[in-house]
Amino acid sequence: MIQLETIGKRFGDFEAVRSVSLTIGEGEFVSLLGPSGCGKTTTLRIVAGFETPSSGRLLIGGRDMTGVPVERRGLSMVFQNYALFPHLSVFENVAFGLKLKRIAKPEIEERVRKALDQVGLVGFDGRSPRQLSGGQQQRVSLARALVVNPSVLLMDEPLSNLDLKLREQLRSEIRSLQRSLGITAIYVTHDQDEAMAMSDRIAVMNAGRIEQVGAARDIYERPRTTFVASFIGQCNLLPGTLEGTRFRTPRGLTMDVEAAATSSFERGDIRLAIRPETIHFGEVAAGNRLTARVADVVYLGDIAQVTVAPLNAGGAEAEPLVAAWRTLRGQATPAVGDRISLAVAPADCVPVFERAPD
Amino acid sequence: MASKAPLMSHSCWLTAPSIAVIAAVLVAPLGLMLLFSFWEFVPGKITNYALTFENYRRFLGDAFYLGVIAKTVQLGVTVTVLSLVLGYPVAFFLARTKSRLQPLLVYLVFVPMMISLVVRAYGWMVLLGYNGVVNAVLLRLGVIDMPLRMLNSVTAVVLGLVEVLLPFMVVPLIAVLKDIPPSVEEAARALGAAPAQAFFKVTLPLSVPGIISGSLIVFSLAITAYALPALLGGAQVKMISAIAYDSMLVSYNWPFSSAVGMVMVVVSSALIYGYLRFVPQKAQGL
Amino acid sequence: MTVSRSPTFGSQALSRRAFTAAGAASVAMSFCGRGARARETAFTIMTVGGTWGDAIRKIIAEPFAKAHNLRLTFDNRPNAQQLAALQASRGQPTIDTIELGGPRMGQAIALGLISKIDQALAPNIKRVFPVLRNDYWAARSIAPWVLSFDKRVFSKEEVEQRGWSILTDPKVKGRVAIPNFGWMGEVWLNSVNQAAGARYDQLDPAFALARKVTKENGGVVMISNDQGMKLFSTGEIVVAPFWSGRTLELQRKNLPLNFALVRGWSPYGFGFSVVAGRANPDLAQKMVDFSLSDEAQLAFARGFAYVPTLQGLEIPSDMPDSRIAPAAFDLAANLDYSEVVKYSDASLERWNKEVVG
Amino acid sequence: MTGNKRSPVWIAVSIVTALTLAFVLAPIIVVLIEAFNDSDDMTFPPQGLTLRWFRAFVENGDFVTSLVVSLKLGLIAAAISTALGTMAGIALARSRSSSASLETLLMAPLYVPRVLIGLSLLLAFAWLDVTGALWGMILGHVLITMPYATRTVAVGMRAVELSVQEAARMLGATRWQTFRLVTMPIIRSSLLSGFIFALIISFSDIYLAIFISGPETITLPMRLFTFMEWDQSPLVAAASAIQIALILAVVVVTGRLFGLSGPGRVE
Repeated sequence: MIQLETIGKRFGDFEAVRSVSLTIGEGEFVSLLGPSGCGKTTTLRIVAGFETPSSGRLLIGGRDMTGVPVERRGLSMVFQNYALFPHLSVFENVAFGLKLKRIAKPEIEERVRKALDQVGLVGFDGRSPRQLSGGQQQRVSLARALVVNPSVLLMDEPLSNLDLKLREQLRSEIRSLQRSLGITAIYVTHDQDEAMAMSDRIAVMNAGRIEQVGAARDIYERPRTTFVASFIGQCNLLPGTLEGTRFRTPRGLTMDVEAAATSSFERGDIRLAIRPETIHFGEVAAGNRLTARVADVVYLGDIAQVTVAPLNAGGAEAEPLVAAWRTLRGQATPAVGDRISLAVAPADCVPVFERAPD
Repeated sequence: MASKAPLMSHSCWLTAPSIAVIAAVLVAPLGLMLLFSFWEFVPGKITNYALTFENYRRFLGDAFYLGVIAKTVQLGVTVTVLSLVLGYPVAFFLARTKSRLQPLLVYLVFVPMMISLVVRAYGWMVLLGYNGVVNAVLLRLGVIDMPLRMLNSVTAVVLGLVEVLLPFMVVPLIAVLKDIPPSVEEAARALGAAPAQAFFKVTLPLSVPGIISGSLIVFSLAITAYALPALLGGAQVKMISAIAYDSMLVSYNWPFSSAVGMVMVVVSSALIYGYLRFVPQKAQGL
Repeated sequence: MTVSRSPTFGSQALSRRAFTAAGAASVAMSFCGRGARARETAFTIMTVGGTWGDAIRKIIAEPFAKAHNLRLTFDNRPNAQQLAALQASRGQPTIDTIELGGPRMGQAIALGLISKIDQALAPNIKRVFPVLRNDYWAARSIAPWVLSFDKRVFSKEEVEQRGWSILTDPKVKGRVAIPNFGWMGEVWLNSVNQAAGARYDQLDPAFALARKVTKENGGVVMISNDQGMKLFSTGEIVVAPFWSGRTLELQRKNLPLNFALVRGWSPYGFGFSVVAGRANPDLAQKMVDFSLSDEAQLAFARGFAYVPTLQGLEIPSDMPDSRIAPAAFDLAANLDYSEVVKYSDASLERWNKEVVG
Repeated sequence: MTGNKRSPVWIAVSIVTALTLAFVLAPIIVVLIEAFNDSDDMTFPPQGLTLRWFRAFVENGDFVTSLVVSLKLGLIAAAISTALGTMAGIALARSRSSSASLETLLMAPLYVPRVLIGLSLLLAFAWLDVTGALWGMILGHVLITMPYATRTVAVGMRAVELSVQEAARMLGATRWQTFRLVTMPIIRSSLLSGFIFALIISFSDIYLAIFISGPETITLPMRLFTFMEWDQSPLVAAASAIQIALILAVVVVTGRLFGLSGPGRVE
């Protein structure tokens, strides 16, 4: 178990990490997701021991890690650029950690073979890292990290130097290895798909803070902040105020919000997150019904992105919304200037904070 | 990323021994030289530690010494220009040739740099001597009927310095020229420029950082050289460094010698500052 | 010139390791082997290099070292750097004895770098002609600094009669030389000056001559013995102040050269001095004494055709070059180098400005 | 101008290059020829060939002693500067952006005129009353050779990914183990290049020798410099030829063995 307790990190005037608290359970796969510069890598490096936190405390397996050097934390790490030892063969790379532990030669051989087998690189042991493709190099790196039976596996954007197809393949391989070994993993990425596909839980980070932690579905469907809502997937974010369960935008658009979702919000300025795909086209019996003018249509293949200008009670155009029109062969998409009817279920209208509360 | 910063503070102590050596063997002696330059000269005693500006006044307030400075600068300029004129085609060739011999040729430019100045000066003496190689060849060819007196002249010093300093010009030039893709020139050609035009309008301007870099370093080395001018120039080529040397070792006027030395420090620091300032780090050769 | 790294440790490992080990071993070994000859006393002599340094070693240093069971070290360096090196190490000098002469001897005394000669340990000093010695130093031999010339250009009589001024003769324009200040120039200037009857602080006559030679008569400024030898042997110059001994050496190579002891020639003396502050000064005193002894003087004089300095020393008849007629000494300039060095700094500047500048 | 190999401009450039190379190498080649000249007066072309000047060199105790001094001094100074330069080079490579002034300071011995280093050291030793000789020379040579070692190592280190070192740490290596097992092997050829350059720079120095050498530290260039003041027999040529041969041997052998990297950034 890893516990980050209100960890902060300053570099001079720059606050890279602000009061991050996170608990990661045994065998859990947690991703730190966010744009570059959000503090996710620094957080990972604090766990690894390459950085000393300016404040807060880190516990691994219940033990305070303050003052424990990198090499004695019993962790392993996979790097974005693979970080293989260029002067050593594949075998020697994987055996490196075991040799340091003064493990007997036959056992090293055995464990290295097994590790190379796990990552599908049997027969590559004599090669130099330079003779391998990027994907193969990352597999070696993974084998090297796993062979030492670490308590925790740290991964810093391990797939971002690879092309899309390989990325998707390795993604599932890593995930299944992690599951089968029952190893705790922290995974840093800026790729939301990767994070959603692999993680038990995702911690979305922005400007040094964790804005939201939760399972992929949770985060997608119930974002807590405008940042989370917009960083993961597409989202309409309407400005406005909430009164009871009724949301009103400055230009007079009103929406009903599910009562349960409003509980943690005081009245005041918030935003309303509406995913494009939750906006229904056509007449619906219940929910928020809208009439709108089609302002723009962008054909994207499986969907068409339709920008509409909904009309408020007075018949004037209110804040625009983006909706996803599922395209079907032979069926016409709305045209610019059309008047159409739309509906959004109150459950799909999620009020979010402007920014993460301190 | 921001994460590089702490590692730096970790590893800064690694420079401590080097900095200690530099402080003790370079900075402190130069500091002492600065002190000496403000002390009074007493014949037979070197100094009596009385403060004076006399040494600087004597060096900088005398038309003769100003003339020496001017001559030194003139020599530096000559050497720099010649090095550039000879070094540019060499650098251009080495940067662009596709010959398999290219590494060997680069080596040939560098190898002389590793051989002692004394040995090379000796080679020049053999070449330029009254009955040396050049005179022998010219006599045999009938170009001259009396041997030419080439040693102990400014010409000999210039030739020797150009030979010794040429690599310092070639290194930054190659670095810069290698970074100019030939396609840039080809593009100019495609737009209708003649080869010469393409070179003068495109390649040459792009290689200016290398030219400045090489020229500054060659110039600063040329104006501070001592051993080579002493060996090839004899008594009649008096440069600033020879004035400093003579005052130090012949008349034991160490304060005056120090003042001359400090002027050299200031001049060469200014040049080096320009060199480091002007020139992309990549092109700073040696 | 790229950094190439071989990916494996394979076959090159051994050779690399061997190379590195050999390097380390050679450094280590160079530090050993020191103590081996520790029983011999170390003795260090500073002289110039070349054949001169070789002669000192063979004629004086080695016999002396043998007699006293010494391990010899030679600090050979150009004249100019000798005193600076001595001055630099004056707290704990690294040499025992230094060969001096001329202005440098004057400087060494002024700077307190050498000790007085102890007449009890070096009794031979009392036998040296008084003008060739002082409390700190005595000439072991004199190397006459004379006017050398090409016999095809001048006759000896003409040279003797015209003296130094012959250097300004338009007939030899461009084929004449004078010594650089830092080499024998300072001695020569003062000698010329004395011959002209002027004082040490009044060098105008000498400078006037030197200036005329270089500025009007195309004179070369020689910086070293080697350069002078070369200029004469290639025929680049036909007249110049030079060593008599070296002129004789060139004569033996069938060059048409001769020399004359003109008014103001210099009986330039070389002799060893005792470096101040050494742990074992008595050895150096004895070395000075030995260098002044009959055998050493004669052997050295024979080697270089120089002139012994002991009063009453019988010079064998087969060494005509080492005899100088007493009358010739009347023409010599006997300089007080303690006086000379008082004006070194000013003279050097003047030299730079008026003669070579 | 570049594309067409047969263009007249390119041919001219090639010719100028050839001539310039000949010019640069001329004095060295002449020395090598002169060393075999069977004549005392260094006439050219040589009247006959002989090895006697080399024999004279070997038989001349002073020259041999100086050769040993030069080698010893070079090896010690190069070893020390490589050690210091490696440390500094690593720090320099790792500090990246804000290190311009640090780098300037570390490279200062390259830029301060050598004659001034010699003069000021002479002043310092004289003023402090210390015996400069051996340690003074070693210190001086460490100073002038260090920048070469520092720079070669720094260039080599910049090619070493920080993450590679971090990976070693994660696998349980201490800082020292990381250096010994990972960093060192990767930068080995830079390290050796640094050492060789330091050795060569030290081996060919004349300025420090002129000003601060003592009786125990008359280096070969200094011995030649002194010898040339009095005589110039082909013995000087032979001694020079030996020096040239030694340096070329070091360059070629180590270049073969380790893949020497250049002193500058010519790649």
